[in-house]
Formats: sequence, C-alpha cells, structure tokens
Amino acid sequence: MSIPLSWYLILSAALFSIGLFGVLARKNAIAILLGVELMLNAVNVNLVAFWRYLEPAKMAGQVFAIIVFAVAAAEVAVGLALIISVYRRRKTVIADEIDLMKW
Amino acid sequence: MTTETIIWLLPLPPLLAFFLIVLFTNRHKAFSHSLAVGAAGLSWLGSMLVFVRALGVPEFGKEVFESAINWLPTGETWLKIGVLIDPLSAATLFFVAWTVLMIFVYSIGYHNFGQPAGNHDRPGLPPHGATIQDEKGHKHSVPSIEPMYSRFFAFIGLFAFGMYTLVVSNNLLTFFIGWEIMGLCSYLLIGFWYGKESARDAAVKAFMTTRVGDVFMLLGIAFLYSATGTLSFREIFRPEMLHALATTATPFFGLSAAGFIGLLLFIGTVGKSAQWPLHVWLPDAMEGPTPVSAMIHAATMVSAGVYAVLRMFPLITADFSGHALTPTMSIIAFIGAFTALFAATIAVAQNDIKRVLAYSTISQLGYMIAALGIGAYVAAAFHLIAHAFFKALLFLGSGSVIHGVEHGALHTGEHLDANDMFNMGGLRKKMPITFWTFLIGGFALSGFPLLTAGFWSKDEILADAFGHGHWAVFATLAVAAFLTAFYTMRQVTLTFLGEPRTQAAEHAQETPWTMTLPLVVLALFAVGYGWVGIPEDFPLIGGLLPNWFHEFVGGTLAERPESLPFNFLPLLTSLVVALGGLLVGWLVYRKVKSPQQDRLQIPLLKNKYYFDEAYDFLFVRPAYWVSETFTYMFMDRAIIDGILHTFGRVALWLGSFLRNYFDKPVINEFIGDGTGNIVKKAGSSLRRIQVGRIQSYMLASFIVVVLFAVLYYFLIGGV
Amino acid sequence: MNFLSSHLLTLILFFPVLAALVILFLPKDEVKAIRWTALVASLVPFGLSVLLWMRFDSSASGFQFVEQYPWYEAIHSTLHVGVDGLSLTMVLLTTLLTPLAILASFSIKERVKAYMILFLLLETGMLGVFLALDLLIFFVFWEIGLVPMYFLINQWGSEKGERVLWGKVKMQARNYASLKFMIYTMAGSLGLLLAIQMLGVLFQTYDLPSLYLKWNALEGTVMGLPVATVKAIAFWAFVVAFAVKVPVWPFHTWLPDAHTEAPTAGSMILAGVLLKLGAYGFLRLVLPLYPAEAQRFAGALAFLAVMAIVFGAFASYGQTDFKRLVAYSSVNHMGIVLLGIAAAAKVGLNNPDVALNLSKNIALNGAVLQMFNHGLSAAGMFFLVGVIYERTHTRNLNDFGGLFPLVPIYGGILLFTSMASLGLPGLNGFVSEFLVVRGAWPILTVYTAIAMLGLLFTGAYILKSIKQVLHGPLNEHWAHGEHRLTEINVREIVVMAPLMVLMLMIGIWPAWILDVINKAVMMLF
Amino acid sequence: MQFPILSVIVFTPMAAAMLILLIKSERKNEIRVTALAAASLALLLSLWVYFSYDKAAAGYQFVEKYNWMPMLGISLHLGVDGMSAPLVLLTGVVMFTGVLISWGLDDRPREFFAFLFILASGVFGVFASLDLFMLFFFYEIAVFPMYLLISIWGWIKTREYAAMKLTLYLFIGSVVSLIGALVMYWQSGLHTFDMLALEQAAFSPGFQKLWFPFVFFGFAVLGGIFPFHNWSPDGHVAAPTAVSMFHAGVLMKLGAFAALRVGIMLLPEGAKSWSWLIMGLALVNIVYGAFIAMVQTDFKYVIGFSSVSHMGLVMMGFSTLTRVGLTGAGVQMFSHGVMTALFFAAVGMVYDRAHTRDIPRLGGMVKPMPLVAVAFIIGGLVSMGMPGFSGFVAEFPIFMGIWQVRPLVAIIAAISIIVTAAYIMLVIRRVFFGSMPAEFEGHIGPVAVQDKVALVFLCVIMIGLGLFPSLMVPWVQTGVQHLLSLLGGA
Repeated sequence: MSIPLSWYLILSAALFSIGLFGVLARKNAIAILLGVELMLNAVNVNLVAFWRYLEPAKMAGQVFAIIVFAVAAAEVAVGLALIISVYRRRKTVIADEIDLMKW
Repeated sequence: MTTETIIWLLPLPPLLAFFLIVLFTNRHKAFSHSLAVGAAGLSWLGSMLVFVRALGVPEFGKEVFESAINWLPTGETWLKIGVLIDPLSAATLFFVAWTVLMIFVYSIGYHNFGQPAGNHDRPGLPPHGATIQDEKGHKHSVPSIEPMYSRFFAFIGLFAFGMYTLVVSNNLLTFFIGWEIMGLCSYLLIGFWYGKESARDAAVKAFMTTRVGDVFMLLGIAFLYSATGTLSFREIFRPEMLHALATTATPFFGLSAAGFIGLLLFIGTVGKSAQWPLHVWLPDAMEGPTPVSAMIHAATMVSAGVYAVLRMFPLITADFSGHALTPTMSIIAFIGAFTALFAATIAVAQNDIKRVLAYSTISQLGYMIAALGIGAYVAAAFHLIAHAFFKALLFLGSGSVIHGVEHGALHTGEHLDANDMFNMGGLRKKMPITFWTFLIGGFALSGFPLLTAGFWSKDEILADAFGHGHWAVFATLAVAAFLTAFYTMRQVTLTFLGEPRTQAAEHAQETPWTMTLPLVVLALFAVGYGWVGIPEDFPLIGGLLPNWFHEFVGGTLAERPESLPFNFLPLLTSLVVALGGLLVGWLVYRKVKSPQQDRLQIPLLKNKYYFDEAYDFLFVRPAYWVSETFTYMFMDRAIIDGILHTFGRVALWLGSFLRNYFDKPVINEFIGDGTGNIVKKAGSSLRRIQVGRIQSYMLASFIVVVLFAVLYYFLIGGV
Repeated sequence: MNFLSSHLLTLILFFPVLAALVILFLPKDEVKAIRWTALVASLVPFGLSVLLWMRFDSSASGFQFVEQYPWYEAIHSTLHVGVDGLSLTMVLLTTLLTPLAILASFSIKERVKAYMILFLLLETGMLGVFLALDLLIFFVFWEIGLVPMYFLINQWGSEKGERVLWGKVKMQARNYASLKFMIYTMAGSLGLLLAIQMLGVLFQTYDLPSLYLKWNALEGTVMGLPVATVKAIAFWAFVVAFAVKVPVWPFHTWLPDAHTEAPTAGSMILAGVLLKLGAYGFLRLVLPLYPAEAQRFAGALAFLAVMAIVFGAFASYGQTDFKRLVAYSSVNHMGIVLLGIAAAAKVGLNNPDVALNLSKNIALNGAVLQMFNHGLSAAGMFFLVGVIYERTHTRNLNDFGGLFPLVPIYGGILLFTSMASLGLPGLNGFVSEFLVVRGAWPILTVYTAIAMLGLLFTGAYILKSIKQVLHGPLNEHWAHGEHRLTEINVREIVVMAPLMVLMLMIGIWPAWILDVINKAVMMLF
Repeated sequence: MQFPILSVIVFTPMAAAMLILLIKSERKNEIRVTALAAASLALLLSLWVYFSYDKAAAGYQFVEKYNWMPMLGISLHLGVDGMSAPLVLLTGVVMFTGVLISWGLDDRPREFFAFLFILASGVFGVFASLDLFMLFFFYEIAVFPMYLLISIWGWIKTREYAAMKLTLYLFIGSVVSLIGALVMYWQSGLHTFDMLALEQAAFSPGFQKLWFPFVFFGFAVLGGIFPFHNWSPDGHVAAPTAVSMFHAGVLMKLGAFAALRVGIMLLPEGAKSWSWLIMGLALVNIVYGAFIAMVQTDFKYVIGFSSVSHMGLVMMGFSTLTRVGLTGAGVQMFSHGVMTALFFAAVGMVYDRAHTRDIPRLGGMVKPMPLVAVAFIIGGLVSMGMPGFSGFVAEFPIFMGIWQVRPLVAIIAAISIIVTAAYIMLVIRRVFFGSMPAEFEGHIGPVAVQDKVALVFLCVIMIGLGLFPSLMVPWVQTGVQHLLSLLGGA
C-alpha cells in the first residue's frame, strides 16, 4: 500500500499555514503575494488528493484544481501589475506605506 | 276724442316739452320757452275741455270719467293704473291748469327774456345784469337774461307733468309717482341757482324733509295695498271696503286699519304741505326763483298735500260717526290748527317779502288741514282752490316787486337785498298794476269781506268748525285769521304805501306785460272765484248765485255733506278778524320806517322758534355722526374689518409658530437630524478599527475562523 | 337654426371663451383689433340671449332649453344647463352689461389683451352660475368667476392708496382689496362647498331638479345627526356663502374696497352682475332646498337685510370717496333684495293663506326686479364715477363742485342715473322697491318699517353726491388749463344710453319684464 | 407574446444613460439631444401605454414576467393597472419636461442626465413592477441617484446636508418596509415575491394589523407623511430644478404608490384597522403644511411645503378606503405631480435669472417672463383646487370620500383650501407683479423656447384634465375597483 491520504493533507496544511504566515507577517507586497500563492497551492494539493483517494471516477476534483490554477495565474498577473504600478509611482512595495485609501 | 283719452293725454305735453328741451333746444331760448308755454297751453286746453264736459254731466259725482289699464303683474292679479276725473279732481284740474299756464307765461318775463346776456353771469347764479351802450354812447346797466333759461323751462315742464299726473290719476300709485316727480322738480328748482350755498342747502333740506313724509306715505300705500289688494281710489272707497278697513284693528296705537293708513298718508301730506313739524323746508325754499315759489310752493305742489287728504277723505273718515272725531282726524285737526296759528305768528316778524308769504302759505295750508280734520270737506276744497289763486297771485306780485326793485338797484348801482321790505315803500306809484293786483291778493288772503274769494272760503271753514262745535279749532283759526290779516296789511304797507325808503325803490319801474298779465288774470280769479261758493242762506246776497261749488265738489263723496244752517257768530268773527287785522296792520306800520322801529322783531319769532337750530342739533348732526363715525369708521372699519384682519394675523402667527417652534426644533432637529447624528456617531466610533493594514484585517478574519472552528468542534463535532 | 335652438344656452355660455381664445392668438400690439373683437364677441351672447328671451315661453313651467352633457361621471355630475324666468332675466342682464363694460374699458391702455381675455372669461363664469342646473357645475362657475375678477382688480385697479391692516402693516389698496375679495368669497364658499359635497355623498347626484325632491324628502338621521340639525347647518353654510357675495351686512366690508379699487368696467360688472350671483343663489338654491329652515330663520335674514339697508345707507352717506359712496349704495340696495327674499321665506312654500301668498309673490317679484334694476343703476353709477375719475384722477367728493355748467350732458346723465338708484317713481328703482315694501309689509311689518330709515338715507347720500359733484360754487381748478374738464364723449354716452333707456322703460312700463319674472316666481315658489 | 412595452419603457432611460456616458463630455449638445430623444421616446411609449390601456378589461395589463431568481420566487414581473398607468404617464411627462428645463444646465451635463435617467428608470420600474422584490430593487435604484444629483448639482449652501438627510430618511423608510415585506414573504409561505400571488395570500388579520404600519409608513416616508415630511422641503430647496421636479413630481408619488400597492393592497385588513392613524397624520399634513407654506419667504420652501400639504391629501384619500376617496387620491397623485413639476420649473426659471429665491426681494417678473407668470398662476389655481383645473377634479372626490367616513375631518381639512389660496395669491403677487426691484432691471432675460414648450405642455395637461375629468378618472376607477375588491368590496 502506498502513501496514506493523511500525509498529503498534512503537507497541504503545512503549506497553507506557511502561506498564511507569509501573508500575515511579511511587509513586502510581493512576499504577501507569494504567501497567497502558497495557500492556493495548498488547496490544490488537497483537491487533487481527495480526488485520487475518494472518488477517482469523477472529474470534479481535477476541474476545480485547474480552475484554481487559472485563477491563481490571473491573480498573480493582476497582483504583480498593481504592485509594479504602485512601485513606479511610490518607489516602494511595503504594504504599510501604501496608505492612500486610509482615513 | 273721448274724454278719457284726453285725460290720458293731459300730462304728456309738458313731459314732451321737457324731453325736447333737454335733448334738442336747450341751446335756443326762444324755442325752449315757446315749447314749454305751448305745452302748458295744450294741457290747459285739454283741462278746460275736460272741465266743461264734466260740467255737462248731471250727477257727475256718480258717473265719472275713469279708465284703467294693467300695469304690474302681481301673482294671478294685476295692479291697475288709470285716470279719473271726478268733481274734486275736475275742480283741482281747473285751478292747476290756470295757475300753471299763468306762471309759465310769467316766467318768460321773470327771467328777462329779450335782455342781453350778462357780462359775468354764470350758470348757477342769478343774473347780475348787463351793461349796454345806448346810441348816445354812455353805458347803463340793465337786467340780463338767466343763463340757464332753457333748463328752467325744462324743469317746470317736468313739474307740470308731475302735477297733472297727480291730479288725473285714479290710484295712489301714479298719484305717488306724480307726487315724487314734483318733489324732484322742487329740489331741482329750489337749487336752480346752485351756486348759492343757501340755495343748495335749501334744496337738499326740502327734498329730505318731504322725503321723510313720503317714506311714511309709501308705507301707508303698501299697507293699504296689502289690506285692500287695490290702490284705485274708487275701489277703496266702496262702502264695504271702507267698512272692512274701519273695523280691522291694527297693532299700532289701537288704531283701525283705516285710521292708521290715513295717518301714514297724512304724514306724507305733512311733509309735502309743510305742516308742523315738517314745515321747516318751505321758507328756505324761497331761495328758488319766484315763479317756482309761486307755482310749486304756493299754488300746486304744496296744495297737492291737501289734495291728497281730500282724496283720502273717505278713508280717513271711514270710522267717523259724524260728531266725535276719530284719533286720526283729531291729530289732523290739531296739526292743522296749530300750524295755522304757529306759522302766522312767525310771518308777523319776517322782513323778506317772500318769506312772509311762505309762512302765510304754511298757515293757510294749516287752515285747510284743520278743516279736513274736523271733516269740513267742501270748505277745505273751496279754500284750497281760492288759496291757490290768490297765493299764486301774491307770489307773482312779490316777484314783480322784487324785479322792479332790482331794476332800480341796477339803475342806481347800489347793492341791497331786493327781498327786504324795509328797502321798499311807496311802490304804489311806481308799479300800479302790481300794486293793485297785490292788494287784491292780500285782501283775498286776509279774507276781506264779500268781495274776495278768501273771505267766503275762510268763512265757510270757520262756520264749519263752529257749527260742529269744535271750539278749540274755531278759536285758533280765528286768531290765525286775525294775524293773517295783520301781517298782510303790514306787508302791503311796508311795500307799497308810504314813501320810497331807498334809491332802488325810488327808481323801481313796472315789469313787462308777460309778468303783469298773469297778475291781472289771477286777480280776477282771486275775486270772482269766491262767488261760486256762497252759502244759500247767506243774508242778502245768499241764493243770488247757487252754491254751485258745494253741490259740485260735495258730489265727490258717497253721501253729499249737507250744508250747515247759517249762523251769525262765525260770520261776525271772520268780519272782525279780517277787517280788524287789516286795520291794525295799517295803523301800526304806517309810520314804521326801519326794522328798529318795528316792535315785533322778537328774536323768538324772527328765528322761527329756533326750529332749524333744534333740528340741526337733534337730527342733522347725529346723522352725520352715525354715518361717518359710528357706521363707517367704527363698525365697518374698526370692528368688522378688525375681526377679518385678526383672522389673517392668527393664520400667519400660527404658521410661523408651527415652523419655528415645532417644525424646525422638534421634527427637524429631533427626528430628522437626530437620526442622522446617531448614524454619524456610530460611524466615527467604529472608524477606530479601520487601521487600513490588510494583514490586521486578515488576522482578524483568521482568528474568527479559528474560533468558529473550535466552536464547531466542541458543539457539534463533540457529539 | 335647429342646432342653434338646441344648443342656445351652451352657445351663450361658451362663446366668450372661444372669443377669448381667438384674442389669445391676436398680436398684443393690435390694441384696436383686440378691443373690437372683444366687443363684437360680447355682443354675440347678447344677441343670442335676446333671441332666447323671444323664444322663451314664460307660461310654460319648469326649465327650458335644457341641455345635459356628461362631465364627471365618477361623482355623477353632468353639465346640465337650462333657464327659467329667473335665470333668464339674469342672463339678459349679464349679456347686456358685459358689452357695455367692455366698451367702457376701451380707455384701458396697458395689457389690453390680457384684460379683454379675462373679461370674457369672467362673462362665461357668471353666465355659468345662472345657467347651471347641476350643483357642482354651479359651484364650478361660482368659483371660476373669482379668478378673472381678482386679476382685474389687482392688475388694472387704481394704483393709488394704501390700507393699514394693523400696527405698521400696510398693503397697497388694490392688492388688499383683491385679496380680500378673493379670500373672503372663497372662505364664504367653503361652507357651500362642504355642504355640496355632503349632498353629493348623500344622494350620489348633483342634479338640481332631482336634489330638490330628494333633499326635501329626506327623513331620519344623517351621519348620526337628526336631519333637521343637518339641514339647519347646511342652510347656514349656503346662506353664508351667498351672503358674502350679495353682500349682506356684516359680510359686506369687502365690497367697498373691491369696488373702490376695481377698474371702472370691473366695478360695473362687480356691482351689476357678481352681486346678483349671491341673490340668485338664495332664490335658486336656498329657498327651494331649505323651505323649512328658511321659514325658521326668516327673521334672522330679515334682520340682516334691514341692517344692510340701514347701515349701507348710513355708511354711504358717511363717505367722501365718490366711488365708495356708490359702492355702499349697493349694500343698501341689495339689502332690499334680501328683504324681499326673507319675506318670501317667512311665508314658506304652499302656505294656505292666499293673501300672504300674494304678498310673497309680490315681494319676490320685487326682489328679482330689484336685482335687475340695481344691475342697471349700479353699473351706470359706477361708470359715471369712472368717467369723471378718468378725467380728474380723483374720487374725493370735496375736490369736485359746481361741475354742472362745465359738463351739462354728463350732469344730466348723472342726475338721471342717481334718481334711478334713489328710487324715484317713474324710473326703474321705484317699481322694485315699492313691490318689495308692499310684499314685505304684511309679512315683516316692523322690519319693513325700519328699512324705511334706509330708504330715507338713500335720498340723503344721493343728494350728497349730486350736491358735491354737480352743484356748489365751481371749483376753478377744473375750469381752465390742462385740468379743463372735458364733456362726456360719444363712446361713453353710447355706454350709458341703453342703461338709461332700460331704466325708463322699466320705470314706465315694467310689465314686459315683470310678467316673465312673475310667472317664474309663481311656478317656483 | 406581445411587444414588451413596459420593460422597454423601464429600461430605455437606463440604456440612454449608458449611451450618454459614452459620449464625450465636451459634446454637450449631442448629450442633450440624446437625452431629449430618449425622454421623448419614453414619453411617447408611456402615452401609448396609457391610452391603449383597456379600461373595460381593467386589471393588470401589458403584463410581462421573466424569471429572475426562481428558487427565491423573484421574477421581473411588470404590468400596469388603472392606478399605475397614470403614474407611468406622469413619469414620462416629468422626464420629458425635466430634460427640456435642464437644457441650459452647463455643469457636467453628461453625468447629470445619466443619473437623472437612472433615476427615471427606477421610477418607471417601481410603478410598473408587480414583484415585491423588484419593487424594492427599482425603489433603491430610484433613490440612490437622487443623492448624487442633489449633492453635486444642488444649491451650494445646503446640498450635502439635504442630500444626506434625504438619503437617510428614504433608506431608513425603505428598510422598515423591507422588513415588513420579508415578513410577508415568509408568512405567506408561497415562496414568491409576486404581488399578484401575495394579494391572494389572505394573511391573518392579526398579522396584518401588526405589520401594516411597517410597510405603509416605511413607504409613506417617501410620500412625505407627517412627521417624516421634513426631508422633502429641504431636498426641494437644495435640488437643481429638474431634480426638484422629479423629486416632488414623481418621487413622492413613488412613496405614496408603493404604500398603496404594498401596504393597502397586500394588507387590506391592516389598512382598515390603521386608517384612522393615516387619516390623522394626513390631516396634519394638509393643514400644517399649508400654514407653514404661508409664512415661508423662500420661494422654493413655499412650494415644498405646499406639496407636503398636497401629498397629505393623497394620503387622506387613501385613508378613506372609499371609492371616491381613492379615486381622488389617484387623480391627485397625477395632478399634483404635474402641478408641482410646473411650480419648480417656474421657480427654477425665476431663480436662474434673479439668482435669489427670497420672495421679498423679487417682484415684477411678469414683464420679462409673462408666460412663466401665467403658467405659475395656472399652477397656483390648480393647487388651490380652483374648479376647472385638475386640482379640483382631484380634491373634490377626496373630500367626498372623507365625508363618507368622518365629516368633521373634511371640515377641518377644508381650512387648508383657504390658506392655500392665501399664500398662492400672495406669492404670485409678490413675485410676478408689483414693481421690479432696481437690481433686476435689465438683468432678467426672457425664457428659452424649450422652457416655454415645457410650461405650456404642463399647463395644457392640467387644464385639459380639469375640464375633462373623463380623461383620467375612468382609468383610476378601474384601479380602485380592484382595490375595493381586495378590501372586501367596500
């Protein structure tokens, strides 16, 4: 018998936690973005694992994973674009310093 | 042309003249007066025709000339109007026609027709006279023609219409119409020279005073109409109708309907015939031109008052048993007698030649009224006509005198009151015709025995009063008669006898024929008329002529009043008073040269017992006050409008109150902005958590998630 | 012709509006054209109403020339018009006076277009009231009439004059007058409006003929109140509305102000016709709808009438303003109308007593004729005041004096008209006054007697005006120079002529009109 | 499936708004023309709807139904009955005239018209929608742009304040009634927001008594019922002309109509039991509004409070729950809409030229702008209920209705007629007549042609309706008929 499902779950949990930490702890916008990416991938791992172990007959799991990839990709694109444009104007990518909207 | 048609047409010519003059010929004087006189002539002709035909009818009292037409629709019935000539109106028509015509003619001369227009005459003032240059080049002033010549003739034309209407009408309504039209004309003619303050006031006074009477008369008519359902004399005087009226009681002073109506109508007469207490207007009315005074205020209009009572005699005496006077009648008798005496006393102290005559008119009318009061129907009618003639004569005479004196004044250029008898004297030589005619008139007035009409008529009245044992009336009238004779002689003496007292009187001269002719004609009547009414059983001459008048006019009544048995006492009395009065008057005033010497100038009499002042104080001023101060300023402006404005104020106040003390503070602040503020507060207190760091937001959400997870685990998962 | 006879009333009623529309599209500088259009247009209804008069069958009972069109189905109100002898005379009066008034206002210089339009609308408003056989329609026209009048007074009234309301608060006289007129009348009509609504709610119809029956047949309780009470209240609601319009003392104070400030033609119509609306309301609505109440409160009405007569005369006598004097005379004269009505009310419907019924008839004849007469004389008087005001620009009696020699013709006309309004026998005023007095005497003896005091003072104030204007020493101010008083001109005489002719006609031969009135009155009451 | 005219009407303005936003903001004339085109289209369509509404058939017509969120029972369900048809027409009229009036508006017309049209869509939607949810949906759409319109283009002094106030009032109101609506939704157990269905839901009397106030007064706030009327005068004063027209002319009807449609029609029992309160408050509106209007010195405040008073009459009409009363209310909604639109148009024209609304400072305006004066006078006559104008046609039945229920109230309410007459007359005189202050001499230009068109158009409507009530009353009556059947045939 090969690797049990629980290992995958632990892995993804760990990934998610790391990502979450990154998002919460880092000041650099890019780093935050990376964190987000990690969390997304953790979700993916979960999805695929559950599919493989519980219902290999259905496609839903993979479909979801692929949608998540797409969303992640779009998000990275938009996110980076925003960050770059912000950087161009304000010469910084530190989240706290971007307080234009703050009142 | 049937008699009725003629009667219908009688009043119309003067009316026509009036309209023609007003509308077309008022620029052209000759046309105007020829129109007016022509019209008067026509009516005169018609009247005489009617009169003659009336004489031709035996028992004229029974079948009279009458015709009527529908006039006012009232419910299913109609109110008819029409004309009626019965003995009374025939007689009246006779003297009216004559006097009117005479006076019309007289007016031509009086208003200086043919004289040049005055240099500075202006409408509304008597002509001042014009200065002309004769061929020799030196100028002297002559009388000038009346500026409003045409208008005068228009007015008297209208007046004549009114009088004729009144005489020929067979019902109270048209009677009243004529009555009021005359009132209007009297107003217009008294105020003819409206430039004069006195004339204006006199006009208004006359109209208002008479209107007081008229208003009551109108009520009387209304009452009569509603009581009988008709206004036609002959229908009202049907015995059963009279009986009904006499028996129905009214809530007023316990009078019978007949009595009360009679009283109301009589008040009308009091106004029109200037009886006390409504006599005050007549003397002032002398402000008008003299022809007016003669016609309106002596011969016709004031006589119309008496005529009215004569007309209504059957009604007034409806419940008159024959001896004891009814309340109404005694009131009438009292007022008449009192007026006769009272006016005579005033006349004694007047110096204005016309005012003397005015008061004598009042007094003479009182005579007639008194006579009617005691039921002396024929006597009253008799005296009415006699008086019309000689009083017209006297007035015209006085007018002629004044005219003469004015002429003299113009000549000498002195300014004096041409009416004041003390400015005259000795005119007998200057103006013979005027003098003689005036003398005749005066004697007629004072009842100079046998010759003059006045004697017979007065005597009959006295006889009547005596015969029916109305001593009080008899005595009063006797005294009045004495005074009459007295002041008449005073007037004659002061005016004509003695020597001229002024330059003007010195240069006075006789007036033109247009003025003297009427004098002569009227003088004839003033003498001759009396002879148609001499009592049969009068000593010596009695019965030489039948007592035609008594037969004729008496026939008007349902049962002809029997003529009284002759009695010497009243005859004696009238002889004494007449002759005595004349004698005393002459004796006293022979030597009087100026007012100072006149011992009768007692202030009380001169000021007519202060009646004008009293009325002014009692009625005129209060009327002003009530109108201006009370009604208008106080009631309308202050109270009623005040209330209205208060509504406005309250509304405005309410509005601003609601807005400022309720809407803004309560609704607005409290409910409206209050809510807003709460929201604001909430917002500002919540903004604290909005730090703006995404991480912190996420941390918060993370914690929340964990919490929920834990909760979930222990609550549900635990099971 | 057939169309004409079947739509005569609506033609009379709405022709002025059409004319107004036409004028609306005329260029406003074409003053002449506008004036003449207005005049001609107002003559058409007159012609039609004369035709109406000829075709009218006075002996036939009920309403004639009736037309009915749906108007407001939701509340069962229809445009229902018709005439009887009563309204016929009033229609004739209105259509007669309007052209005269328009002719009289040829002297109006500014904003002629608006003026004429308003005037024509006013005519329709007045005619509508007289013609309406539907309570709601009656009210509609009743109120509509106010608007043009308001603006006529407010815009073309005399500029001069101020009126102190209270304390320091002042108001330009004409504004004050117009507002008072409007608000007062509306406030007065409020009760009428409510009462009308109540009737409508009760019977689901506003049709007068059917209301007469239903309302009088009403029994039991209405809205929790006994019918008698409701009727009494409604009665007073009606009475107040009409009393304000008539105007009856003490609701009369708007009238002197309005008249004084209104332009000449405005006062002519105001006095000539508008006041009649109130009296007409009494005859058309109050008496038929509330016979019992009218009988109950006849005393009160008579009292008010007498107060109007007496105090109207007094107040008029107390004036120094010529126009105000004439205005108050209207109060006095309309009081006589009301007296007649009160007398009739006192007798009540189908009273067994024959004599009383006759008196009632006579009183009503008098009242209606007096309405007509006052229409003539008041209009005439106001016009004459206007004539002299246009020349002298003053209405103060003390500024005149001795004008007779300057303007003899005017003087004569003024004298004539004054006498007519004084009630001189031989002229129209007397006939109606006599009839009223005669009719009222046996019914309301004491009141009639007191009213005589008013009649007496009628003479007083008429003479006062004549004395102040025509008589007296000439006030040199008007004699020469640019103030030289000019004689009344042809146009003005043309305005007066028909009035005077009618005054004389009615005075001498009243039967021609009184017959119609009499028959109508007998059928109605 | 016939032509979906209602949805076209509803979405035309929306589309137009989008279209306008695409135009370059500089090209103002194109914007205006587009706006006018769209407005006229809407007007024409609404006219068509109005006149092709089959009175004989009555009931809801031009019905369209598209599922929108079936599982929640929400659908785009449109249709008009006799009550709403006139209001649709009214909206068309006001929209059309509003565009004409704001032709001269020069400050960012693009956005202005865009927002205005969104507003219009919302209004159309509310009047036409038969679905409770959609009604709210459009309601909010209608209310929201109001905020921007006032706060951006409004009168500088008070615009923020007024805009915020208005929004707060209206949203709070709608929230309250939303609660009621949701409760109804759950209670009915039909799982549908379709009002035709809910009408038949037959809620228990107790429930109706409890929830009616929420629904009714929630909407009535927008109807300006006392004591929640205060947003409206302030809003009027702050709003630019066209917006005031919409605001008073249509928005307030929105409230009244919604209160009728949702409150009375869905909860008839509740209406019966609460009518006394409505009547009381309405009475206060009428008299109170009139009195306050009388003492205002700001031209717009006068009109503002006068419409408070007149909306009171509408509510009063509702509260009678009688045939005539409701009919009157229905007509009054239309009549008042047109009238007050006219008023604000006139006021706007005066203000644009004199730059003051302070009545004592104005005067003599009749000379430079006679037509405006005449129009305003006609409006005034309408508002004082002068016979021959639409106001009378509307008010008279209302009063008759009150008579049937509480005569005393009728008598009290009648006072307002006099007060109204008083202040209208005073305002007319002070503003348009009298002498013109020197400061204005020569500065007062004539009014543009499109303004005249707008005024004349409105006047014609009012007079026409006044002279021929049958142009509208029958429509309303069919609606009332249905209403009464819901009320259990009163």
